[in-house]
Amino acid sequence: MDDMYRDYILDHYKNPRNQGELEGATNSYSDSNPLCGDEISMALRIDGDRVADVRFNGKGCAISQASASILTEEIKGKTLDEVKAIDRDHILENLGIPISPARIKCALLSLKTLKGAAWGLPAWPGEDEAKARSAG
Amino acid sequence: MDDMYRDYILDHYKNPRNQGELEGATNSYSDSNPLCGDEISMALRIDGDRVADVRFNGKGCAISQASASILTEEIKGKTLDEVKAIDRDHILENLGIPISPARIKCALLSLKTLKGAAWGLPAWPGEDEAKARSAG
Amino acid sequence: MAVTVKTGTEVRSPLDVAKIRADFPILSRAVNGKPVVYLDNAATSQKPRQVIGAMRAVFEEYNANIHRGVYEFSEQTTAAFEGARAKVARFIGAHDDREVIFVRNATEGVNLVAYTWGRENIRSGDRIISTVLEHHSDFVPWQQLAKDVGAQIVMIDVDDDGRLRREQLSAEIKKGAKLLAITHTSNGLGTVNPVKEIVAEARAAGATVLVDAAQAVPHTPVDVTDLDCDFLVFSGHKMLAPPGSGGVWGRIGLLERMRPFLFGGDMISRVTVEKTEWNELPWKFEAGTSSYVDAIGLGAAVDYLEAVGVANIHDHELSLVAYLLPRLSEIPGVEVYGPKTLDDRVGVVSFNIEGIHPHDVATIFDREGVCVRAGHHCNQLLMTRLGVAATTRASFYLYNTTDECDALLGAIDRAKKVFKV
Amino acid sequence: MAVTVKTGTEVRSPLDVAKIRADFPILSRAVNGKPVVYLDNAATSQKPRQVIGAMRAVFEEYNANIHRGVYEFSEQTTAAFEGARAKVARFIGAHDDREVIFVRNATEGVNLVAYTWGRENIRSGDRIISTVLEHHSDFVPWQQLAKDVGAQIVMIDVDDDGRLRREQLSAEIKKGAKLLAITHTSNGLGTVNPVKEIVAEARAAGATVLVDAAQAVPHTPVDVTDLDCDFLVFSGHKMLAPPGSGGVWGRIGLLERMRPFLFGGDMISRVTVEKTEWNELPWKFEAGTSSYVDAIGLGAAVDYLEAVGVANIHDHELSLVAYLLPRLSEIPGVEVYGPKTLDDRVGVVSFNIEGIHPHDVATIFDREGVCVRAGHHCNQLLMTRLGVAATTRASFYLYNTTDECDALLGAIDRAKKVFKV
Ligand SMILES: Cc1ncc(COP(=O)(O)O)c(C=O)c1O
Ligand SMILES: Cc1ncc(COP(=O)(O)O)c(C=O)c1O
Repeated sequence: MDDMYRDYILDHYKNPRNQGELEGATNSYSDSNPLCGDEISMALRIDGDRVADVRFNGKGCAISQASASILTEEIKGKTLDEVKAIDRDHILENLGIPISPARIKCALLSLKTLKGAAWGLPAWPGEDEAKARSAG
Repeated sequence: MDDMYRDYILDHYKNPRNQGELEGATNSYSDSNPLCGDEISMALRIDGDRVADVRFNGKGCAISQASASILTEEIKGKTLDEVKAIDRDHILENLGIPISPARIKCALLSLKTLKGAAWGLPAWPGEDEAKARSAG
Repeated sequence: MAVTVKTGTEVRSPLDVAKIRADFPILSRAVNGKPVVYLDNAATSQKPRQVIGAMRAVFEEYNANIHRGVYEFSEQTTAAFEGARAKVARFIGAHDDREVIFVRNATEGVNLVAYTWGRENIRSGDRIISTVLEHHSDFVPWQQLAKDVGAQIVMIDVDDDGRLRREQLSAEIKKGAKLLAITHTSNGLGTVNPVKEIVAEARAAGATVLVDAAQAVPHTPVDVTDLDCDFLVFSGHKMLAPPGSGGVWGRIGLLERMRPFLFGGDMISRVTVEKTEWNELPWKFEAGTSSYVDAIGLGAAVDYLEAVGVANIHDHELSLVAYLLPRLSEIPGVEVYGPKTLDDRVGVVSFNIEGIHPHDVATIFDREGVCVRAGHHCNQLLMTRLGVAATTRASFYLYNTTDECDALLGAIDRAKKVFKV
Repeated sequence: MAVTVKTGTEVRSPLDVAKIRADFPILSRAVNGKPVVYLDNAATSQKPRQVIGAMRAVFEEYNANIHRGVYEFSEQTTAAFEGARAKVARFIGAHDDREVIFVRNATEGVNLVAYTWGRENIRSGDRIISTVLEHHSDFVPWQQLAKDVGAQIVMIDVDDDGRLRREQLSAEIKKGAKLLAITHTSNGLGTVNPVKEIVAEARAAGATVLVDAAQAVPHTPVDVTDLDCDFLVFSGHKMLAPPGSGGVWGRIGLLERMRPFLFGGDMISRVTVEKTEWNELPWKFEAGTSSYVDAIGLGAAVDYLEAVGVANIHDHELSLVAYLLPRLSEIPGVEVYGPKTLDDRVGVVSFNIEGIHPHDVATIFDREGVCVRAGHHCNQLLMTRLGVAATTRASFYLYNTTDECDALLGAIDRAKKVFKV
């Protein structure tokens, strides 16, 4: 646990980077994890093929919020192709802490939101494409 | 088992007493045990308050048929009140063999049929009154 | 926070907990090097060796399919299965064993009633009264039924302590309703509703009443005859029995008139191509091979609970609440949800720690061996009402101790240290 | 009777049966002073210690409710439960674990499809093709659905050996049907239908096909991808797993479009008073607390079956049929129903002894320790077709032996002596 809540994780949680609204956003997306109540919305300003700027807002557990904060730092200035190449494993590695199975969804919510924003799609290729939620 | 298939049981099974149709029957009833496929129909000629005569027809296992045969022997000449007083325990005692739980229904089908005939009811007081079969 | 239970409030437990704990093999296990402190009993309970042994005895000694076999093993298994039904019937105060239908869990129980009685009786424009305390399992089936037939769902609110708004409920009952589907005891907050008086009120006004007793039957004496409701559901796995066991109790008159739910083997009496005649109660509602080993486990669980005494278990749980609640509420930054007194509640304590999300709380607790639930507890309507996304919930059972409360308090301390709050 | 298998036909079993038997504690029990000879496997199977042990390990070592817990026990139980799903999926050749929905038994599986896909797709005037080989569990749900929506049930007959009338089936398929609900293997006679070619034919004609594989998955290799059907159901308790476990497999595209069946906890993603969003597959169809210990038992059973090899089990059963069938048919007064050859059949042997009702047969057998079934086997349509009220049925599994066949033959002898026939 002490492994999981390392100082930099808690720092990102308490002092999230790139938090807030983004003026002139070109792409944005929100997603949530109903089970935990974690929520993240992310806005990108894409300039040519690059992520010129990024902001996020969210609430939820330390893992979900730190993951989002770290991710925004990473993608700023990257090309869209580079952003689209980011996968689960990359996120988990980047977090640098052991994530138990029950918390994987928390760690990956930021990626899910980013991909929604980057692709402009509600779901993105190769991830959860079979998600078949229907309202009843 | 040797206890269960005693000679007199097998004799009643193979040579059922009072088998056949009854001329001038006043009351009759058929019942069955769908699980086993046992079937018994019974006809009474009631004269005043007495069972003047009785016949049964049936097919099924030795226990159900011997039970019916023994029962018809017993009730001939009895008053209706005496007949209506016959209960489970009496039947099981009269059979004189140990009946395992799975075979109780076989042993009692004759009683159920008799009561149907004697009361002129599809079910009779104090037995299976909650039987709530509905066809679908 | 107005917790009226003060530190030092002593409520003595009537249980010999050490003796009880010895019956639960899992309680001597360690988690992350710490003795396990299992405080997630509202989700599911642990099982005593008596229940584990009863199930194993079926498999090793006399297993056969039930009802159909004309041989000793089958008769023995059938007797154990129907014996379990008789135990359950007695345990919940049913007059007649035929009123107890074995189902997988409380959820299936509610759905059984919704698909049969519900679809046969609830029509367009009818009112169904529900409450924000309901578990999703006693809400979504009615919501979907209402949607399908054009009925209306009327929601009853709670006050800030999580107690049902009685006046609102009475007013809505007066307006008339076809059905009141209400939880006996809230799994999110531990609130116990005054079900008996509510049932009387609703039935006098012509409503049929289903009681969700999933959190009641394991923790408080429940008597369907005394409650006088129409249907009652519960889950075995929350009362020392295996998952896969559970029951619907219904008034025999209602059950008789209802069409069956699932169709197939064992629930029929005669099948022709044209039509099928149903078996007698309760088998009319038990299609296919029942989870008979789970049901036999439930019978053994009932034996265990009766030997200990459910009223004693209730008192024991309250003694733990009396111990924990004041200590918990003294911790800066801790907010407790639900009843702040010992009245009309069971051993469920929901709380949050400011600045730490419940999932992080639960993760840190886990490293201390403390198992609690973090989330919405299948109570999203209640969470919305309380204005929180999730809570941390500790829930007690007969084997929990004040030492375990201390472990919980210690884990809170640890979490606050880690998060520097 | 034209039994074409002659005495002396030797079919070698590929199994080390003595080793297998040592895994089944119940097989060393005695009944009425005689070693138990368990020949009622089509009703339910016995369980090896590996399955009993896997279930016990959950209870004693790591039990917690699944999916929701953020602590180690819950993660461990969830992993075991979802691991069991993956095993089952692989075992039946499913591409995707999400296509496997855990249900109590095959019966619930058929009902799930009938209540969801069925009620959404079958309309007045539609044709549903069924067969006289169907178990009540794959007939009554469709009969009731047909009755409710005004659809038509078309029955396919069998020949005198209990083999489906293929020409009749083809002709009816050609006329068009919304659904074909067909058993893979008959529990009453042991007949194996040519399901793969039938599915191809029916689907080419636009029908959706449900396969009842309750007697197939335990006894013969079944591969849903190869069969190419739309739905397939089976029961765990017939394949070494506990009652309470079972599965529906469905094409993911169909499952995604279907409305859920049971509503409640765990199958939702978001609940508001107005509407509910469903969870992803397969959980959308698993409401409330699953029978997760039973499912974990099913996973252990699959491990066991895979280690032995289902094709080997099939060959073993045929070796027993090859031993029993000619000997049985040589006994005066014995009539055997169903296939008289070793082709396309499993180890189910149905028969009657002239002059002795099957129930009396089974009672006498019981005193000899021989457990067989007597009755209609939930096959009343088939019994009507065969012109009998009941049969005596012996059904084999991997642990049965030729010695046990001899015990059966001896018991027949005994019965004939008792009844002097
Ligand atoms: C062919 C067939 N289908 C369905 C079933 C029903 O199985 P269950 O009772 O486990 O639901 C059986 C069980 O006898 C069967 O043999
Ligand atoms: C009040 C209440 N109702 C219903 C349920 C559903 O129980 P199950 O998941 O066993 O069906 C629960 C379980 O959490 C509950 O607490």
